[in-house]
Amino acid sequence: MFNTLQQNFCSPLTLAFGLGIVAKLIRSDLALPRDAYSTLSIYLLLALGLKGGVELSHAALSEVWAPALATLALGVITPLTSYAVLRKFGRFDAADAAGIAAHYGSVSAVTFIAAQQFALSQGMPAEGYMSTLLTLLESPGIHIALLIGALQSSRDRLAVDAPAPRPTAEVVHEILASRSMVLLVGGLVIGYLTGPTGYEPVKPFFEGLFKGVLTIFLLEMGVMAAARLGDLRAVGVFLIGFGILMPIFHGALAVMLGHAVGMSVGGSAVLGAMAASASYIAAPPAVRMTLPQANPTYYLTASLAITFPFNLLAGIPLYFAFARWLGSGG
Amino acid sequence: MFNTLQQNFCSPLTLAFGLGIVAKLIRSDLALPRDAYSTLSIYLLLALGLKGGVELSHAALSEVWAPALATLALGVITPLTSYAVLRKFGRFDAADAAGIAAHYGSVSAVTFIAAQQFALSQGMPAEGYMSTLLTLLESPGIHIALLIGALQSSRDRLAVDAPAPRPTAEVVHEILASRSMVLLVGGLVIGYLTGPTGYEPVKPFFEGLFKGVLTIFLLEMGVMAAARLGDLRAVGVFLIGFGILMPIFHGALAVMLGHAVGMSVGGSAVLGAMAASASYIAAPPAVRMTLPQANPTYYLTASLAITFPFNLLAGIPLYFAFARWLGSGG
Amino acid sequence: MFNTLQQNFCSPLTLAFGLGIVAKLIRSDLALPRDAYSTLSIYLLLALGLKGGVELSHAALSEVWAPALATLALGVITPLTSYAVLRKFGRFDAADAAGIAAHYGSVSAVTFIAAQQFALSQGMPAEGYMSTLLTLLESPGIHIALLIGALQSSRDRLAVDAPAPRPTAEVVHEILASRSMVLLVGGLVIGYLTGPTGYEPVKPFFEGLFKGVLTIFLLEMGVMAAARLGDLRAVGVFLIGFGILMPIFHGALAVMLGHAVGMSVGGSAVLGAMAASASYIAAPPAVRMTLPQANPTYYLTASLAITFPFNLLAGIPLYFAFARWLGSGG
Amino acid sequence: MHTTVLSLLTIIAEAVLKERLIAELMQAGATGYTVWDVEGDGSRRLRSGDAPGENIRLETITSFEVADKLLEKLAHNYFPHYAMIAYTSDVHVVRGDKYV
Amino acid sequence: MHTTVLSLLTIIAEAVLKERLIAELMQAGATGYTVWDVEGDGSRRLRSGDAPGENIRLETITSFEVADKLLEKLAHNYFPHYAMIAYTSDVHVVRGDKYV
Amino acid sequence: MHTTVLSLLTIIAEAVLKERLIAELMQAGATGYTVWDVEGDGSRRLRSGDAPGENIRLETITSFEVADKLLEKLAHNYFPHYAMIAYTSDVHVVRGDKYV
Ligand SMILES: Nc1ncnc2c1ncn2[C@@H]1O[C@H](COP(=O)(O)O)[C@@H](O)[C@H]1O
Ligand SMILES: Nc1ncnc2c1ncn2[C@@H]1O[C@H](COP(=O)(O)O)[C@@H](O)[C@H]1O
Ligand SMILES: Nc1ncnc2c1ncn2[C@@H]1O[C@H](COP(=O)(O)O)[C@@H](O)[C@H]1O
Ligand code: NA
Ligand code: NA
Ligand code: NA
Repeated sequence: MFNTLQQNFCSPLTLAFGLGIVAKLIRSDLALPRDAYSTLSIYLLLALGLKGGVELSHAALSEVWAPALATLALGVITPLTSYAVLRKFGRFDAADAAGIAAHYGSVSAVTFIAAQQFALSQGMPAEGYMSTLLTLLESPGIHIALLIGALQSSRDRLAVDAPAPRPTAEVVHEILASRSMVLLVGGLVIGYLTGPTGYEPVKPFFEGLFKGVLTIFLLEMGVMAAARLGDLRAVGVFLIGFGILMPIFHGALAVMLGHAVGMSVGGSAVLGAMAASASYIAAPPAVRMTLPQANPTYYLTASLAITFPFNLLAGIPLYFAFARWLGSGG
Repeated sequence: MFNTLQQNFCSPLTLAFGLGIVAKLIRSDLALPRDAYSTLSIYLLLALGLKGGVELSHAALSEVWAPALATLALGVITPLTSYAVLRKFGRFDAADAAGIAAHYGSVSAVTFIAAQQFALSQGMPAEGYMSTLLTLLESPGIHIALLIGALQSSRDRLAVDAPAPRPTAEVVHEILASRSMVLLVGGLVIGYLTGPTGYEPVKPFFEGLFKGVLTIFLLEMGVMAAARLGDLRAVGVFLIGFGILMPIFHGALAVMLGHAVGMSVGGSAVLGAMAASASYIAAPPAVRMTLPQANPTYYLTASLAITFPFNLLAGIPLYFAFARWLGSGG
Repeated sequence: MFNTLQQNFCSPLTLAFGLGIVAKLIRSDLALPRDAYSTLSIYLLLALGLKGGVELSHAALSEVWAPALATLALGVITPLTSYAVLRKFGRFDAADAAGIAAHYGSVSAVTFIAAQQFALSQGMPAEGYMSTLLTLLESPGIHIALLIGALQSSRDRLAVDAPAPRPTAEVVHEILASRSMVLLVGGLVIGYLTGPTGYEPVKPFFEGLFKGVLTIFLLEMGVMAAARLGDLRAVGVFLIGFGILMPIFHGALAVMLGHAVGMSVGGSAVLGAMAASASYIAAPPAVRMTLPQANPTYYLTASLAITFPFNLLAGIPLYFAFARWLGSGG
Repeated sequence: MHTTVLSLLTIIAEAVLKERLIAELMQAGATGYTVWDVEGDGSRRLRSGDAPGENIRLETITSFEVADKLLEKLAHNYFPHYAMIAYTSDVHVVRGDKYV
Repeated sequence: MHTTVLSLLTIIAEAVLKERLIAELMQAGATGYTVWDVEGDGSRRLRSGDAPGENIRLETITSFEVADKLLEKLAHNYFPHYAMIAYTSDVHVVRGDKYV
Repeated sequence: MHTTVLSLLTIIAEAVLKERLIAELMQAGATGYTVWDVEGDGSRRLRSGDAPGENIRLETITSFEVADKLLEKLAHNYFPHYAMIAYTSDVHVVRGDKYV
């Protein structure tokens, strides 16, 4: 375990994230231009989808349905547990609790990728259909949490001077037609249709450069996470604990579920990382638009400055170790 | 033929274009940042030029002159046929007809690239000097059409309150010094001077990534084409037919010309695609500046939302099939 | 020598720089978007640091200290010689002389990279620790020159209506925490920690694409240099001579120093190019902020439009030839 | 040159509101708008979305009545929850009849 | 602080016109300008160039006479054919003599 | 809609000054600012930094006193050395008490 952790710390990916944090802390002007950030994320998501699609073209449907159901179950459970814990133990009001729960009910694509790379580097790659699961986990949690938030807020009369509520159809559309969803699902379909032969000529671009691009991307994520570190005091000790313990709980749950439905060690570990991760791309605008009473400082700081680094540095090796332990007969 | 079409549909390039269209139709926020689009197009054009230049350094001048003359002939013929058809059968006024003709008299670099890749994938690559032909075809058609437009418009007294006409020298300069011209010609010269040895160290970048970058580029082209689909109704049935039949006519003509001057099957097919294609980068600003009376909805929609997708999906395989048929003795 | 020069002229790097110049001179609209320029420079600097760090992990500390001291000495000498020459022979006032000296006391990363690539292409690569030296040479010269400028300007009473002087700590921080410093040093540390095994998966990105990206970058540098050519008349004949002769002097000095401390031919040549080069990224904002009385036209034109092209085209082969001559026993 | 005095309404707000605010303008009777990305800071220090710190600046030239109606609506529906400022000034517009 | 009242002329137009409009300003006697990219929509819904929907916003601070002359010219030469709006407002400028 | 008349101070300056000018605004008592990148040209033709020709446009809505104090300071400390213009205009602000 210790060895694995050390290996994880010394990968260029983790170190680039650390460099981004350091850069921000010493108030460097280092920052990826906003448009470059968008472009790299388009690349990463499309590459992810393509690769998944090509591998899916080998997979039997019969392999996929049980993990898919497990993933959907996680999409329902994780926002509920998050909401309950935040309300009950954290004493957050309904809007804030729902806003945070929406983030922990969804998923971070970069955490997913990092987990996949980690499993690969341990010689136990995850299944080819994992990107399909990623798309399944992205949106349900957000909708469930927003629904709770809307219901509770109106009951609590918090929403007295709130703008007219947005039609649900609009929120659903926004997430399903969001950039990341379109790229992931679109990439899956393209990869599936072209198969390995069609994929060959674009492989040097989409696969050969993947880790390098991810290194640059994580550098910027480090800068962004560090920009929120100053808010750690504002969010308080409870949310810091939540941002570490909730992922461990969700991660462990998901690893067990993955194991139960017959996934490999690598697959269960990656599923664990997915469930443990908190969204910082899809969830924030959806929550801001629909639940403006929720304080963005809470959900952004928890998701980006606590849970993301925790998973990257320690969570992923942890879920992997647990999956391996389970896989070796517990 | 059917087999070829299907293969074309299932290439990542075509599918990425389709994904872009779908993304726009479901009102996704997916879009390549404007600066990324410019940067990728700089890459593609320079890579195109470089590759062409390196290959040109093997070619004998005696091989090139006949195809070059054929290309220049196409640069004169295609705007004239376009203009005549639009005036006579489409009943467009002089400015609109000239504006559209300028687009069909010029060339789309992405269509050219896609045709080149297609010929390659069919095992019948085009000649090394094709990018030279591309630069020859880019500008004459625009100038001819703009000239007709200016003459006719002033005769028709359409231009009563037009701004003072722009000096021709300015228009010529604009196109010859345009980004795409400089990159293509500059790349040709650089590639020619460095030759294969100098090209070697930059080859992984300019050649290894080419198809992948093109995939991302076509994704964005899909988004842009789809953004114009709403204007299809506005442009009317005639222009839709024009946007499909005119390319077939120009493409067939060019394939025959290519065959006649001794080009290979691949080369004639690519020449066909070039003549069939309509510009959407060089022509629009030139027309907008010089013939502001021409309605941009007509020329942009025809070129980007009709002819470009038609060529990408069906035109290129068609010109190729025709070239192969001619090549095999007709 | 002549052969080497010709080889240098015909590399894609030099030719791309030339193309950028031509593009600007014919008033083309070719320009890399500003954000793409930043992104590529992030890539180049990080790649530089990483590579250096990986190689440093093989190097013995005992090898590095003497070259490091030599580099620091150059960081002190070059701004002083520059200042003295500009004051004494150029009759520049204190602020202008200090402003220019700050640029020649620092270093141009692109010149460094081009020199490294050149040494490699000559089969005599520089030492692995060169990027460490680059970071050592970046800032001292700027600080020394700015200090002289501040002291002299206030003595000359030039600064009567100057804004309150900026605290030195602020200027130091700005340079040490600057983007290029963070990326270089950060890259070095990351490369050192990951070592060759960790570097392997990101190598296709950071090493395979390096020369290609540099080609595009030099294209833009050509555009930027050419944009300053119009100011050549304004800066006068003295500064033009200074921009060529001062680098030759500094380059020769550094090659001798490098040779004296036991560096290889390639290493001494690259050290020569570093000392000879003038900064156009770190120095300009530092000088503008701290010595606003210094005319930017002088330092930007000298550094970007004279010294940079000179080094790229002729200086680097020159320093290399000198280093080889010294290395072969003088 | 004959010009008409109209109201130039400027809104600076969180980028996440872009589409919604444009829709509000058009609904209220504005005939056009101009918008671009800006950075800024104010009393809320609130940011959201994947590009933190990003705001938009949205302008419309419109009649004094429409501008006033819009200010009213913004103050009531958006100011309590979102980082946003809004102000108007008078401008002299060529062919002003196009905008009312 | 002593300031001078001058005219701030704002033009929002298709990006393709950038160089031409800057040349018009300078020719008419403006001493400087500031320009940036914006998005927008209005009565024409016209767009052109390789970056659809792109406009520029061009501003110059100048004397009332120059501003008026420019409005006149724009209204006559450009308004009939291009997507464009133009308006002026009064601003208080430090060291206003620099701009006339 | 009830509005307050306040001063809108606009500064266009070399990009290198961004952080420093924002600090000056806040120090002088402004409660917020909005800033974006622009291009431009004027009497100095001075440019610096790695992105030549780049300027910023910085705006703050503030009381007339603060605006005047700032103009004074800019004219004295920055105008002699940097490419820069500054001007004010009056705007009608919703919830104007937030800004003073
Ligand atoms: N006094 C001000 N002057 C100019 N812009 C401001 C001012 N106050 C706020 N802003 C802008 O409005 C946005 C939201 O402000 P607030 O709601 O006060 O946080 C800020 O991010 C700034 O871009
Ligand atoms: N009422 C308006 N308010 C603000 N900007 C406008 C308005 N009308 C038009 N514009 C801008 O001016 C451009 C051209 O307008 P138009 O000529 O009406 O199509 C639009 O794309 C907008 O950026
Ligand atoms: N008359 C003007 N109108 C609009 N902007 C101007 C004007 N003069 C100068 N500027 C802007 O202010 C910057 C600095 O001006 P200057 O100090 O005159 O060189 C220029 O780069 C322009 O962006
Ligand atoms: Na989750
Ligand atoms: Na054509
Ligand atoms: Na130097």
